[in-house]
Amino acid sequence: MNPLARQVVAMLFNSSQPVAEAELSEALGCGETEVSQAVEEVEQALVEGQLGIVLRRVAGGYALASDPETEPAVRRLLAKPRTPPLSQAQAECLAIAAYLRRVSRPEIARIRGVNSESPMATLEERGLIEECGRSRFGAIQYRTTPLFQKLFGLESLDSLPELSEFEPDAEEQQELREKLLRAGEQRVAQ
Amino acid sequence: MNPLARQVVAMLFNSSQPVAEAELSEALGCGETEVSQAVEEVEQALVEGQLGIVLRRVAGGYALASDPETEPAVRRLLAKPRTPPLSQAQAECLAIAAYLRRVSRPEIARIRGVNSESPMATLEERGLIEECGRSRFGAIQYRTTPLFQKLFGLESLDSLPELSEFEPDAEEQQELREKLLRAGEQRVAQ
Amino acid sequence: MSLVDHEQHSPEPTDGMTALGISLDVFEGPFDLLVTLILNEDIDLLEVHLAEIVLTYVERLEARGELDLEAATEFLVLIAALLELKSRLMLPGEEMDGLDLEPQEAVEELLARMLDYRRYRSAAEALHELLAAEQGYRFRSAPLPPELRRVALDAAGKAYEPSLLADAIGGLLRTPPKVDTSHLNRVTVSLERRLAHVRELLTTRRSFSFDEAVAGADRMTQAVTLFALLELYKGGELTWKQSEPFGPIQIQAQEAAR
Repeated sequence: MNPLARQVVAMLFNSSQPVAEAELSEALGCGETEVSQAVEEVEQALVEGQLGIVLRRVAGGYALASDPETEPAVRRLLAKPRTPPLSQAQAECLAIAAYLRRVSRPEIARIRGVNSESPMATLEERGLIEECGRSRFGAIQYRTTPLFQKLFGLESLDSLPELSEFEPDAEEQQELREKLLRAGEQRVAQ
Repeated sequence: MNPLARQVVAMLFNSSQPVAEAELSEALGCGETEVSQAVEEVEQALVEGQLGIVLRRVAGGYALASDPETEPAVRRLLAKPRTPPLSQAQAECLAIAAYLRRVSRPEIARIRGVNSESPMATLEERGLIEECGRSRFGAIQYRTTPLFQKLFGLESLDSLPELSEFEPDAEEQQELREKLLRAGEQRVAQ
Repeated sequence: MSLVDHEQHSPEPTDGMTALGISLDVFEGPFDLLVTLILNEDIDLLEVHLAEIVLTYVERLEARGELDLEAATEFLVLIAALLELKSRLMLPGEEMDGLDLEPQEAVEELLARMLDYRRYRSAAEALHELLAAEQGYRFRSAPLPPELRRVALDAAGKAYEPSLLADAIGGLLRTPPKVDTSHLNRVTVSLERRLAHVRELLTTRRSFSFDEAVAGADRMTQAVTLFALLELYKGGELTWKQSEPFGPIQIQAQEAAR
């Protein structure tokens, strides 16, 4: 690998965020063409099945990552399969996503009456919810994941506990959604 | 690189701490001999001036680090030095803690002849020393941390140069002795 | 001499002996420098009043009301070293016999301490060099990729009770009861009770003064009583008059309205 490529590897190695080509070019003090060539050289050297590390082109630039084939070993060494107790906020967000099947952040905020960015981010990071397209208003929608079902011991979302205890009529998701939104608005109005 | 070596690279890449050979061996599910061979293969592939990343033996394990030749470019990208420098007082406290293995603040004060609360607090804050119980007189004892070994490139505390290497030479000692005696005589003469 | 260790890179000292603030302004630095300076007569230890340092320290300790054992020990170690040094310097050679220390021995002991410090000072220099040489090796510090921070799907087992979801959604479906704020501002005076009290007076006494109505009551009760009187005045149940500002208020039942 030539010196420019080595420097690219080192820069990506030390950066926890993807690095844009322009940033590489500025730090190296050379033109974009040379950087592109260097990146290409790195990409060829760090191809899957070669060194255990690969070059990824991601939004925002380039990043190094471990080769997917090594994941089981890395997981055995480092992954701490933690399932810490859910906070009230997390449980509420998760319940809304599970019972309504799909929900956007603004809807969750309206139902809960508070901004719910932080519990949603945690749930997403723990792999309990995931994005699933956009609503007709353009808001990102979320749904629960297969991992969620496993961690709650559910065969499907239909095996969620009945809500009859709380709301005998709310069988349909649409109806439930409206009730939740009404209750949320009343709470905020108080 | 063979699969075992690739997995070693990936594990070290993802680990924020140096990884001991036994840990590698356990995660890979193979014997120490095979791990040693794999590590050696990694070390040869990641020799300085090759890929921009090198293998380091530090703090009782292995870690990946960027090649020093790439440091100027990395520093331009990240805009900060790796470790802020130590003050003289901090370095002295750190040396005493490293050579004595465990030491209390009063002991350090006795050796340095000055109060050492402030440099010790800074070293602790920077994660270079940590508390390790109390002496039999009840004073809190401190020792250096694995981070200290990592940042100073030490495989273990035994890789520090022998303290006897820092023995002032005979001439210097004699000079000091004479100076002390002379001063004593001056006092007596007064 | 200053017992304060002036650290350029460290945060403000917050506790312990660094707060002692003795400033003799003649010395600041490590042990062998102190010894050397004293022996070279750059600082005259005989002019350094150690007793004053001790007194200042004890006073400070008293003012603080608590003993930081660690800092106290550090102080004792240092003051003891200074006392020892000073006593040796003050005693002429012949009188050293009393201390069972030959001048030669005293010199050797001081020398040993100086050499000890010098070894660590050199070791510190070596550490500086070591660190400088290592500056080029940067270690990666990035969080684990998300897929490694969560449980693998195949390895996942049941960890949570589904009922916690039902409870959460159930809670959201209910409009919570009105928030009870009584603990925030405990109202101990009730207007109704004061109204009843005034009406009672109106019935039994027909006429009474405000002071009588609030005899022995606190300010809050007085205010609420005034409010009750206003309420009854508005309803035509009473009339009242005050002949001069801040003078007594006389209350009279209003026959017609009753």
